Amino acid sequence: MKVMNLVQAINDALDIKLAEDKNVVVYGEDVGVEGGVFRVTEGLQLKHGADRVFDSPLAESAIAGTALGMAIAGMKPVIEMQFDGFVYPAMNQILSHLSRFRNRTRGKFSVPAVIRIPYGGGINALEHHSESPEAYFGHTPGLKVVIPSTPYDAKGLLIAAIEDPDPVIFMEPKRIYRAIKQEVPDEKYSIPLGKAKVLSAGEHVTVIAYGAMIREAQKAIVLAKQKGISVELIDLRSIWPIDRDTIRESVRKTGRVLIVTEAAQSYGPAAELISIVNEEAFLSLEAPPTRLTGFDTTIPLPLGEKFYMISPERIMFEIEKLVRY
Amino acid sequence: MKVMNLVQAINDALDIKLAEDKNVVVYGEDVGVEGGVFRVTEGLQLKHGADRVFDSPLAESAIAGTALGMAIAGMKPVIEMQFDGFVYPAMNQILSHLSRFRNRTRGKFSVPAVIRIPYGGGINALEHHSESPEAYFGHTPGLKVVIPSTPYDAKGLLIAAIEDPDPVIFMEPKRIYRAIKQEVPDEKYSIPLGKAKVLSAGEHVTVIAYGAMIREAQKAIVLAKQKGISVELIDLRSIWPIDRDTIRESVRKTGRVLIVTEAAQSYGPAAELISIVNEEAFLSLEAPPTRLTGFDTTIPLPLGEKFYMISPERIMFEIEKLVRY
Amino acid sequence: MFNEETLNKYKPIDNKIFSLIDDEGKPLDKKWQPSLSKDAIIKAYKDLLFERTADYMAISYQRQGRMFTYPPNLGQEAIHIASGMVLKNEDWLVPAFRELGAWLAKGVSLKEIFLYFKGNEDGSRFQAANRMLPVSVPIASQLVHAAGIGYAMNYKQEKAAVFAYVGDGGTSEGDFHEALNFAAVWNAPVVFIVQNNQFAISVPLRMQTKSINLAVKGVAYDVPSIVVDGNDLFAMYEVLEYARNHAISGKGPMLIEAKTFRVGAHTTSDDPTKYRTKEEEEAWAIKDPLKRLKGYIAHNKLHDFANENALIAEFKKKIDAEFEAAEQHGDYKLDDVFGYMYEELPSELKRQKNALENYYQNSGGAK
Amino acid sequence: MFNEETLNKYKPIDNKIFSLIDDEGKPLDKKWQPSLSKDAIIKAYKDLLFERTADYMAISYQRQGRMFTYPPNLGQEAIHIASGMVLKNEDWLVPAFRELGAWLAKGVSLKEIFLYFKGNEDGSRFQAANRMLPVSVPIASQLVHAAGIGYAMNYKQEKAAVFAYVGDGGTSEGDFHEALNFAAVWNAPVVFIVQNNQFAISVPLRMQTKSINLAVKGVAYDVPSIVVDGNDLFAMYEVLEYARNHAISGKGPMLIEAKTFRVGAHTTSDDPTKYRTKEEEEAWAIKDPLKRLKGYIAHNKLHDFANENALIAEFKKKIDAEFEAAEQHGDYKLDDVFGYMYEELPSELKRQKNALENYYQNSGGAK
Ligand SMILES: Cc1ncc(C[n+]2csc(CCOP(=O)(O)OP(=O)(O)O)c2C)c(N)n1
Ligand SMILES: Cc1ncc(C[n+]2csc(CCOP(=O)(O)OP(=O)(O)O)c2C)c(N)n1
Ligand SMILES: [Mg+2]
Ligand SMILES: [Mg+2]
Repeated sequence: MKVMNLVQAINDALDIKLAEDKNVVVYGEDVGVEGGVFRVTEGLQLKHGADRVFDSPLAESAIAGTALGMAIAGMKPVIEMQFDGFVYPAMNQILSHLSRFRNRTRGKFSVPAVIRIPYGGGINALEHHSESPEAYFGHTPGLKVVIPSTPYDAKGLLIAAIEDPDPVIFMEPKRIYRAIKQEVPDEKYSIPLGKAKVLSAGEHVTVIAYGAMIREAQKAIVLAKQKGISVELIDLRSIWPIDRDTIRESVRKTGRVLIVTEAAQSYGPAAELISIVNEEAFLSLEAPPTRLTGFDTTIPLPLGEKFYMISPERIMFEIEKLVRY
Repeated sequence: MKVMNLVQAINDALDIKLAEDKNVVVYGEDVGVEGGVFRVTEGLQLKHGADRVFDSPLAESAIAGTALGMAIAGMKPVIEMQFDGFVYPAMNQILSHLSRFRNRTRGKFSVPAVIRIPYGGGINALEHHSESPEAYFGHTPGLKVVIPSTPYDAKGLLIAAIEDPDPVIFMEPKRIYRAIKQEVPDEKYSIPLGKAKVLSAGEHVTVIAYGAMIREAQKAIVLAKQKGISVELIDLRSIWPIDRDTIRESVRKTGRVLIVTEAAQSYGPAAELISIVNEEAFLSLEAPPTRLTGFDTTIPLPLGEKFYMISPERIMFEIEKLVRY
Repeated sequence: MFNEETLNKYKPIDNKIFSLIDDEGKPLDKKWQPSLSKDAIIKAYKDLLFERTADYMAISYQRQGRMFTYPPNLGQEAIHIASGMVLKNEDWLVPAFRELGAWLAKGVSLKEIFLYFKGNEDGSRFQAANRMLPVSVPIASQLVHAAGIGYAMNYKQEKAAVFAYVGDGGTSEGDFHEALNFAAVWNAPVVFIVQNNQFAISVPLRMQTKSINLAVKGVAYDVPSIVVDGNDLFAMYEVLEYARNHAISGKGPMLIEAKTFRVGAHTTSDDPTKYRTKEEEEAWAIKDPLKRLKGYIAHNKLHDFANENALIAEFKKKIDAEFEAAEQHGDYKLDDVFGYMYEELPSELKRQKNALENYYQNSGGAK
Repeated sequence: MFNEETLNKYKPIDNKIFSLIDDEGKPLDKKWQPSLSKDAIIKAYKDLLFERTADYMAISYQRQGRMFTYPPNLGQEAIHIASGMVLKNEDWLVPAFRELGAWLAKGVSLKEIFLYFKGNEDGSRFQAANRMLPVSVPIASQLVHAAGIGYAMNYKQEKAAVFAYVGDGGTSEGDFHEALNFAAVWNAPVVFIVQNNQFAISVPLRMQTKSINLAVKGVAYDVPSIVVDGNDLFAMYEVLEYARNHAISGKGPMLIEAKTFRVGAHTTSDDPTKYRTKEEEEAWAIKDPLKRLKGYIAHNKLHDFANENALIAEFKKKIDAEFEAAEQHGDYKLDDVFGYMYEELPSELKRQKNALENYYQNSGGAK
């Protein structure tokens, strides 16, 4: 076992799949010689060859659309969108084609492609470099959407995503790319898509989060403990499909739930989770299911992030309100 | 007053604004000589000239992006996306630019453009011609999203949208383009954006819907009445911002709410409305706020629509479940 | 014969059109001899006639309300039949939506086409057609798929070409640009075929682009490009055959502008009298591909047309049988909505499907 | 002088580069005389020196952690300074993100630029710059805005041009294609300027496109296009001046490929040694635009450079003062997050803002 951060764990997963399956290719902007602007693909071109790990021209629609072409011709492309905000030119290909080719052709063609997207704010970046577009994908039938929050999960989920016969949007919380280190097994393993994980068991409140918000929630839980509040933390991991069982079980126990996501509030990810809580645990609710989310504003430039980004204190504030309700 | 259907009412609104304001232009695919594939812009080129009502090349990203250019240069473009499914190539321009130019430039430039999109299913069409993409826009900060359900509202809301200083996505329920006729005043009038409308008052259940689902809901209300159930029907009209006041008032009264939308369920419009109901009327709830929506599937081709489209009977079924809860 | 020299000498900017027979079907160059056998020519003629007959029948089924829409191929058939002659089983066909004759050659059944335009996805399964993609409705979006398939063919060292179609209107979309660029950079074996039928629904070509023709657009990517007479079966065949060889021998993509005219409506819901003139239609009628091919055959006495009515009657019977088969195709089931979204039905979709089934069980039959 | 005849004779496919002075600053054609006055040339030189100094200072502020990123302009300044000389107050500037000298000429203040790269949207307000758009981060997406502005200029019968910038990498995006096509069809007065600095971050031009140069891409739209020596201020000036006149006199768009080299890193977070060679950098160093302009001035004895150090010191003081002003700019407020999304703050945003304010009031100061 090596101690790895998220970047290394993802690189490791790619390396393993490239070595194991000749049909896997990795491409996108600057992923070759450069190894990606976050160094996620570092060393892979040298090791696996420039026909398997390569730079494409600067055009996201074609990056996504050619991945479909490769996939239906028997390959397993893993493509990178350089930043969250640059997936938008590829929306037509993702929404109209990658997600639908299997259904459209009644299963004759399938699209086992993975779209990797570093996402989220809090990294002091230009506009379009801090977006949380997961709800757009979660609302698109035919996709699976996965977001790891730890190196261990990142490796196992990415391997599962690459092996999945359907298109997977794999979103990487870039803010914690190097912030979290963990022992990660050397060998190949995979974590089933669609399963949430209870990170800490608790009695009074359920907090549901994913990606970089997990770390903030964990800090909030420490604050809560100091006040005698016991929090159950669920790492969703899979944005679609959603693990209703884990949510149901937890909220039926606690009766109170807080959803924490960075994405804009209206029609955002938290709204879906609140609906599921209503569907699964209405009679257990002792307080309104609550969301703490990004605002319905553009994510501000770095100096404005202090207002936009969700702090452990703000999470704690909402937890207390829920408990006091 | 003339009796008009939705197509005529929208045409009338465009005609009035074209006549009144030289900065208004109307363009898109086939909107000129052809008058649009739904005939919404019929006669307008002849009347207002080919520099004001015209066909563009076949490229939605440019149609949306050039509208931004015109708008910041002082014009008021009203563009048409030929069908719901063809707005996706324009997503980058809409999500990254039209919605954000005012904020990005701290108010120096604003984008008073309107994007008209015929939307929704139930019209026996090819794939990509029956989509309900409103949640994508509702989740995008910086936009307003409007959906009329009657000719009267269509005219008044479109005029308000064109006069609005910010970008408005104006979605037209094409399924009822010609199905509903109504007296519409000849003169100019406008209906404020962001205000829902209570279409019928009721006691037992609140139904929230918009667009073509209003008509189905109205049929369901007749069925409900026969069983002694009194339904309050809210036509949302504005998808963003949402009129929380009207929703709150109604649900506090009825304690039961059903949301009916055609769009895919997960991360869809109904989820946002359920969250708002939780935020605004939790303590009044006597049954779980319920959603009746499209499935998380591609909208099927015409022969499959009988399963996908929501019938009055299905609405009634959910109303009864709510009342019996 | 169209060969490397012809291509090297050809400059799209000169706006010459590659054509082999005149409007009457006579060779433009008296020394020219078709590279096709007599039998192949007669077969091409019959296939063209079949496509046209199928089109007329489809239009009339649609008028009877038995299909919800249909996009006629009338006038563009030489492009399709020539494509079908060139396409090998191992080649890929990436359609737009107006290439019926090519699809049939690839193994698609008319039953499937009819089923599709009746509104059943089963019509896109293309059971017997190897490497044939479904119709692509979002204009030009299919071209990037072709570039990706081309990469895969190179990567897997398969000698197979990708035939990708788009209309004149489609050349305005960003995906056209990105696809040609990727294919060129990747040296992908893609033959891009622009069916320039002069209109994108109601929008005439001159409002679509200012370029002198559509083939010049290939210059932007260093993709060899040519304007071909799309109503001349021989010209189309020679160029496509050349392009296929060019592609599979490692020389990368080609761009072919097939100049033609959409004789019918855009689809059965369209009325072209709104946006084009009788004169325009008549000028193109002279160039009808069926007429020209028939002219060639007649001049060279390869075939007599005495039995044509019988042939058409036979075609109609066959087409009717296919339509009948489409009508007899099993009912659309709930599983057809849910069952193909993913390889395994996810729990969330099970839930949604169960809810609907539960409703059906409790609603007393109402849909 | 660059004139219509020069343009008409020019064919991008021949891959000639329009250049006026050699690497030492000597005229390539002895008979050539600059159309610029001596004062204008000296001013251009000083402006170029100023841009370069500002760039170096910016890079060092960034290294000190006082800005979060910065994209250097080093080596590309002749394009910017020439643009600034040609741009009139009524013209529009549609930037990509690497045209500092042009922005300054348009009236943008360095304070604003610094503010932007400190992470404050106030830096995109461009208070004193008429018709100047903000930086466009999504590559090439700004080009369609330029086409729309061009339509508006025609519609309003204003004689004003639109100068729109993009990088070599940006020419691969679909929006590049759509913008050039719309501008051409609309005969919009847009001057498209491709700064071909050989790289898109780490990706060299030969992996971006197979075309012989980037100007040939204009052929696809019938847009007159030319490759210009982007490190030759005189060449850039003449072509841009011509293009502006071309545009505003109703002749429509032009496409200018300015061939140059990004001497610095992509941004301050990038390390070019990973993907390019010393030799490559040295080959381009010889073509440095400042050195060449200085050479011209020296050969013609228009100016002596005795006071250059003093001049640079003066520039540095000025730049420091601007940076200081950016540091003194007021605090970022909550209103800056919410206040500019719409003309009027919608109720939903009020609600969200109130919730945060409520938290601040009750949290005892914690953010
Ligand atoms: C992205 C997109 N936008 C708009 C449409 C609507 N539409 C269908 S066919 C068509 C015109 C296509 O013209 P062309 O590419 O010339 O093909 P043709 O129909 O002439 O064969 C349009 C605008 C679409 N299908 N996809
Ligand atoms: C749509 C989009 N994709 C990716 C990026 C990330 N990115 C920023 S700059 C850049 C390279 C741009 O290269 P070029 O157009 O040549 O301009 P240069 O940086 O060389 O001036 C990339 C890929 C982006 N900003 N926008
Ligand atoms: Mg066409
Ligand atoms: Mg570059």
